[in-house]
Amino acid sequence: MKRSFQIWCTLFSLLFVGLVIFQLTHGSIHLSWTDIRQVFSGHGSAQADLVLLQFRLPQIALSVICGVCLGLSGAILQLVTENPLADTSIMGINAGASLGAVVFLAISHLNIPLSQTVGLPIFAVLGSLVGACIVFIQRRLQQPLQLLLLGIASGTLLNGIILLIELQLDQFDFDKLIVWISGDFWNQDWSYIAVLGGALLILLPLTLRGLWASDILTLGQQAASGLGLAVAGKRQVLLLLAVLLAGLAVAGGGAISFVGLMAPHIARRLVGNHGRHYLPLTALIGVNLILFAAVVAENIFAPSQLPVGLVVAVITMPYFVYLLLHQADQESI
Amino acid sequence: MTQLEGHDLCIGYPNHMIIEHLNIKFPDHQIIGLIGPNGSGKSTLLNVLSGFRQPAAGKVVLNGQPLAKFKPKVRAQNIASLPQNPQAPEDTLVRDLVAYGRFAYQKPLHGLQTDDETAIDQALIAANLEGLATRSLANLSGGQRQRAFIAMTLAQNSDILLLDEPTTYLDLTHQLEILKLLQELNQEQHKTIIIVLHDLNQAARFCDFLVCLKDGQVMYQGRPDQIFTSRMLAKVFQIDATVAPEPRLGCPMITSYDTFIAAPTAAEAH
Amino acid sequence: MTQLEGHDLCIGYPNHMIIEHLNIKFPDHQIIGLIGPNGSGKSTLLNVLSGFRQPAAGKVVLNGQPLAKFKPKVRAQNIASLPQNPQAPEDTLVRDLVAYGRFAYQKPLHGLQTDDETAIDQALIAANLEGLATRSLANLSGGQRQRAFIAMTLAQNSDILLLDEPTTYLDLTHQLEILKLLQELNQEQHKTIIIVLHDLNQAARFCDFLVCLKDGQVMYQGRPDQIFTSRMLAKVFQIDATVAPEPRLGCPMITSYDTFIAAPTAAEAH
Amino acid sequence: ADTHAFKAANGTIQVPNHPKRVVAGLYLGQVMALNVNVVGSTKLEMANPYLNQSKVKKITDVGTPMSAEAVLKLKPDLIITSNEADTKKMEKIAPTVQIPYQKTQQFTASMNYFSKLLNQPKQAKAFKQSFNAAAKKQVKRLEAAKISRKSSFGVYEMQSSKLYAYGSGFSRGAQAMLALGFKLSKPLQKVDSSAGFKEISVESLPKYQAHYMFVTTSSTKGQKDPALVAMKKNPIWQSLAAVKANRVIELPFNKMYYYDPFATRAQLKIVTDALIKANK
Amino acid sequence: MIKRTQRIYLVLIVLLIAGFIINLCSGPTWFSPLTVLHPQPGLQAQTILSVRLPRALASVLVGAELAVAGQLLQTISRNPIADPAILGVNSGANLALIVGTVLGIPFTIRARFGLALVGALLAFCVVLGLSLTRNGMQPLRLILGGSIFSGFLVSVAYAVSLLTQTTAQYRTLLVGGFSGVTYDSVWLLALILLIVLLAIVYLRNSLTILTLNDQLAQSLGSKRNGTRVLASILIVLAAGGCVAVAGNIAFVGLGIPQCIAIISGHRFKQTVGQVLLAGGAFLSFGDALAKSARPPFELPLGALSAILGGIFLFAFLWRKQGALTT
Ligand SMILES: Nc1ncnc2c1ncn2[C@@H]1O[C@H](COP(=O)(O)OP(=O)(O)OP(=O)(O)O)[C@@H](O)[C@H]1O
Ligand SMILES: Nc1ncnc2c1ncn2[C@@H]1O[C@H](COP(=O)(O)OP(=O)(O)OP(=O)(O)O)[C@@H](O)[C@H]1O
Ligand SMILES: [Mg+2]
Ligand SMILES: [Mg+2]
Repeated sequence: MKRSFQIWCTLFSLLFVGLVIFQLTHGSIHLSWTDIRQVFSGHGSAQADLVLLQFRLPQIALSVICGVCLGLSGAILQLVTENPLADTSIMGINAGASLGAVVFLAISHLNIPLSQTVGLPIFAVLGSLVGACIVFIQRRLQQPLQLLLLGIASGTLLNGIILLIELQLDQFDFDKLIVWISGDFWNQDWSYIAVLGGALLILLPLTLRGLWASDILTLGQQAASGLGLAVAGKRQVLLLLAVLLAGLAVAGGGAISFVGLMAPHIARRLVGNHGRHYLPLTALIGVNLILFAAVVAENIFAPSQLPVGLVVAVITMPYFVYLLLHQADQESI
Repeated sequence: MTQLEGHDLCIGYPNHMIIEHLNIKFPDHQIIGLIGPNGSGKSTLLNVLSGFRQPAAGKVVLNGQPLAKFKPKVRAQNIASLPQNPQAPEDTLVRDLVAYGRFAYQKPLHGLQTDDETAIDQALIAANLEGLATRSLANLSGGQRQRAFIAMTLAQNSDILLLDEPTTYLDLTHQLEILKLLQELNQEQHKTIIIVLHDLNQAARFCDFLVCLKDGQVMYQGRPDQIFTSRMLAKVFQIDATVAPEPRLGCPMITSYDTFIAAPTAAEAH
Repeated sequence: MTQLEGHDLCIGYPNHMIIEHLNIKFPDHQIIGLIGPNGSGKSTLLNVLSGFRQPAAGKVVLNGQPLAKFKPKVRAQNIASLPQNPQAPEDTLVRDLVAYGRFAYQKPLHGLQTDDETAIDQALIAANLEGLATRSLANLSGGQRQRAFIAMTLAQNSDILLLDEPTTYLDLTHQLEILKLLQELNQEQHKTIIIVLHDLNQAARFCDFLVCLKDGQVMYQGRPDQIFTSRMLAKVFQIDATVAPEPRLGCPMITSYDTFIAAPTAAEAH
Repeated sequence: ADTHAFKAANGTIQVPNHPKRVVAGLYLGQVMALNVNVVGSTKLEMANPYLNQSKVKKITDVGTPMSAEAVLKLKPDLIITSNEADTKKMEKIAPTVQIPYQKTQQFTASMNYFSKLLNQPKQAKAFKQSFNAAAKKQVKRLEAAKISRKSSFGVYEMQSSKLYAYGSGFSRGAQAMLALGFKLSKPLQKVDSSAGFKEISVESLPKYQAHYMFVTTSSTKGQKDPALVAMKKNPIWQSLAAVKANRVIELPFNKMYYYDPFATRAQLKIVTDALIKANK
Repeated sequence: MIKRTQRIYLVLIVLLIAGFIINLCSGPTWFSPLTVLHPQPGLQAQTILSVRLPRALASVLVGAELAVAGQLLQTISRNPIADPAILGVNSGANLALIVGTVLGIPFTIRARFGLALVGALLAFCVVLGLSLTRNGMQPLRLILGGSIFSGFLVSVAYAVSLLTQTTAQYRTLLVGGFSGVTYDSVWLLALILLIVLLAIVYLRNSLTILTLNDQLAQSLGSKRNGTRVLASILIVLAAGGCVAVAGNIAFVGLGIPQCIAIISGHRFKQTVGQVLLAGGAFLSFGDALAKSARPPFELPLGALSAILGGIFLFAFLWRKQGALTT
């Protein structure tokens, strides 16, 4: 498994580099290697500078942030709910974050003293916390199935509210909202990316610490407790981390679903259930998925673009179907 | 000295109490069998002893200190427990599974140290699994799987082991294999082992001490040759049984049993 | 005359065959015990006999006709089977549960007829559940629940009953209760009962005929007093057992058993 | 030096005094009416039948939503858009003004607004004159047909089987009617001053009726909308005064949807024709 | 027990009649029940006859059909939180309607129904296929696969409408409601209800037995797969019809059977009648609220019922904390 871990990591890193190169050179404006070199050495043309530094690199940076956040957050949720099909979109977290964003956009007309750069991520994260509030009201997380059902309940409720707002508050754009709900990189300012990146840098070590030895959770709550793990506390911490990561991802790229579901799945299939192996790969695959979706979203109907989240949903669906069908023989899901 | 006791334990589910004001002491370095009819509270008690559930009142005392005061890891260094149907991903390697037992000794973000490795190797040897260390669970038989989980609890290096019906669903061969392993551990490493069993003959044969629960209360406790009698079986299980020594080993054994034709008379039952 | 047979059965899961070319006949009006080590294919065989799974090759024959040709309802009128973990909504009343057994006799758009009611009442009486008919499953003990499910299969009025480890998780009292009920049914209603058991002593005591499976093949079959021997136990279960008649009932019984110190010699095993 | 400050929804923007290469993600007609050179726009805008087609052909499609790189490639000196996500990206390319829909709903206000933005007072004046001339011409026709302009009108639309009542801001002929001197009916004026449109039930139609009722349907392409057919059979609908007097005017959605100056000017004739036809 | 059941039926019937009458009375202007019974001839009578009556009938029928579709689904999937909306039936129907819009198909009620039916059927088949294993339908797979697949369908529907610039239609499609309902729709719904009822009477024993586990049901002689397929067709028929007439109305299918389950238990045969009545009553009240809360405007019934349903599900899970096992 260790071998295959190294192999797959290398392969996905190469794929990442390939995608980055493609993304950097392709688009409505073609940039050659020399153009890119010139930009990085500070002698690029104004146009190449703009394209590279303001459009293409931010997109890549956001893909990386969202990919890591969504992948890890999905992996954590699957671990905690003991269900390989859990995902931020199922657990009501995406709906909550979208609602937070929608509320922020709605009240931003009221001249609140919060810039969008800071306010939107804060509201999205707050919203995702509301969406996942079940996790915190529900003290006894004994039954993973319950957790899952509560997640679905809160998702439905919040989606209902979003729908109501969508239909009631006419003054702001339905199209803008739906971008949130289907996922897109709407703000590519470096300052915004810096805020998100900073938050991720704070969260990552915490996540690493939280996920350390989390494999023990796969043995079931009773056995894990017997081994000396404070199960309830661990689950709370992990859920909180998952929610924060998902909130961050939503702030960056809207409610992109499916990455959180698929990335851990693919990673586990490739390198097995050992957290040490599949979790890093999950983050890597998450990044690749989003980057690939972004490339497709931009180029397939150029110059029109699709929201990245939509493309992720469409390109991962065949794999999902394959996965379910393939696993049909086994007892578990 | 290790000592596990329950003081005035009340344990229950939201709607009803299962166990009320239970006082119990488990003798050290023995195999203690927990027997009793369905629903008598055996699993419930075991979950409280292992610290997985909190009692509604009363406390579990370990080495003179309340169990609730122990940090989870310190508790796990003293008590290892195995639930009834332990599960792990099918692709887990036996050695990795056993390594989980060292969790209680590891510092966050640190790998396995040499003494961890030693403990894992010893646990594998004790459970007779050296040859299977690099196999994955998917390739093991039911008995081997159960042994791997027991090895995991052994790697915890705890003095106390709690096991809930570790032989259910196993055939006779595998049942014997597990019980003999436990006996060996008790004899060689002097572990205190508390085990729930439905097969009363096995309980009488392998345990040094029996605790018989009924309706959340201890009805009998003592050495098998003291309490394993027709009377006890009549009272606790309502069966008309003949108990005689096992021919080879000498432990008490039910040689014949049946339901009572009529209800047991007061004389028979007491 | 009812007769259940398996002709040249091959049964397996996509990747591997569990049972290959098995020929088997189940004697009528007897209690037939299916025994064997874990993974020997007992449940798999039972599922094919009950029609729940299709064999990969070969066929199950009932009364001279291939089972696959029977309509589900007709099949259910002939064979009733109880899986290992029967489930029903907790609020089902015992009588309603037993009434489900009449499904095979009901016409669409018709309610329960008088003969259905009679069959239900008889099943309730046979399973000793008259007093509990209006209780819901949630309020029953494990043993009572299991009896309710057995009553349901009785209401099917079929000549053949298939049961997979109906005593797992039950305490001795409840095990005895279930097995005696089956014995009564066999004696009074002459039902053919095929039952999987892990407790070999119970199998020897309650069955008229034993089929011993190993690795998907029948290794022994015959009356308990014929095949229930030290040799069989050594060969199938690798245990060194002493078999003697049960003092009160006379059926064979393992009075003492242990692992072999060394591997069984050829002389011992054959 | 040759820029002027313009107050848009995204703040005060320095806009070139004489933009030469404008990208108009929206409001293509408004910009073209001021005779400013547009180099890029979006599909939906370019499908506007009222624009000068030979000019439209030269405009590049920059994608929906606008692709930053496609816009950059056109080297624009002014970018016009209506939403924030676009603004964020486009700001980096050239001065970008974000103009909310509401600013462009009324013909005159919209002309003035864009004239300020593009610094084209003369062109704006010229267009308004041509518009007024066109309006006058149609008013004469109405007078000739003895149609009183004191009557109220209302604008209704069937969308996916749901009935909406509109204010004056979403075209569908309303701007043309106002220019001809008609007034929105009282209850619809209320709709106009709030959100601008509302879903209403058939049952409340009597409350929202008007002397002239303009009806469009957005759900079908050129075919009869079954929902509209069903509504027409409804006795409440049939009890409306406008229905009884044949003053319901059905107009094709794809002609009435556009609200730019060219469209509004052309719609003057369309509604007049319809009114005259209805009064025969 | 019998007395209790009768009492429940009585209450439900009273509620249904009350809901129906209130629905008739409410609207932009409130008519008193007396007016409804003896309207002034002319406009008032016509309003009641041609606007309010079909609408009230449709809301009762849709409520009953959605509720019973939900119960059927919960029964065959043995999962208490199954809802046609969760299983991609609605999103499938929506996608088909969006495609229909893009293609410019005129939306007669028949065309709508046909489209919705095809979309719902395809989506449901996929989800059903995903949930099947060798050992039959796996409830958890059904729910999760359904949630994910309907998320996917929503994405596709939005992508289609984005690329074809029909987001406005997409938006109006999202909102469920009964404005503009005609007798055509009522006849269609009534026909569906009739079919569903007949089929349920025919299948009631088989369906009841499906609440047991697969092996047990099989051993009792049930044709599990046949019953499931028939029930699935009924679900798609009912849900598709409701989407065609009233758009998306969330959670009647989930909430109503659960309400009844709390009162009367989970057994299909004993509760299906109550579910029908309660569904009809709930939606006729809900629609009365939607059309009279802020007259003369319509509140989006779809959003209203999603919110109510979400809250309800919360409460339900809260109450049933311990008992939730599938
Ligand atoms: N999650 C639960 N909620 C409510 N009551 C429970 C729960 N689990 C067990 N009980 C009840 O607690 C009592 C004791 O259960 P427990 O599992 O401890 O018995 P046991 O002695 O282990 O029985 P068995 O021999 O069947 O394993 C039983 O009456 C049981 O019904
Ligand atoms: N769903 C399945 N997929 C693949 N293999 C299976 C499946 N179920 C059982 N098996 C395999 O089939 C073989 C026979 O299993 P079966 O359950 O029939 O054994 P059994 O005799 O009933 O054992 P036990 O005494 O443990 O119940 C075993 O090797 C088992 O691993
Ligand atoms: Mg127990
Ligand atoms: Mg078995």
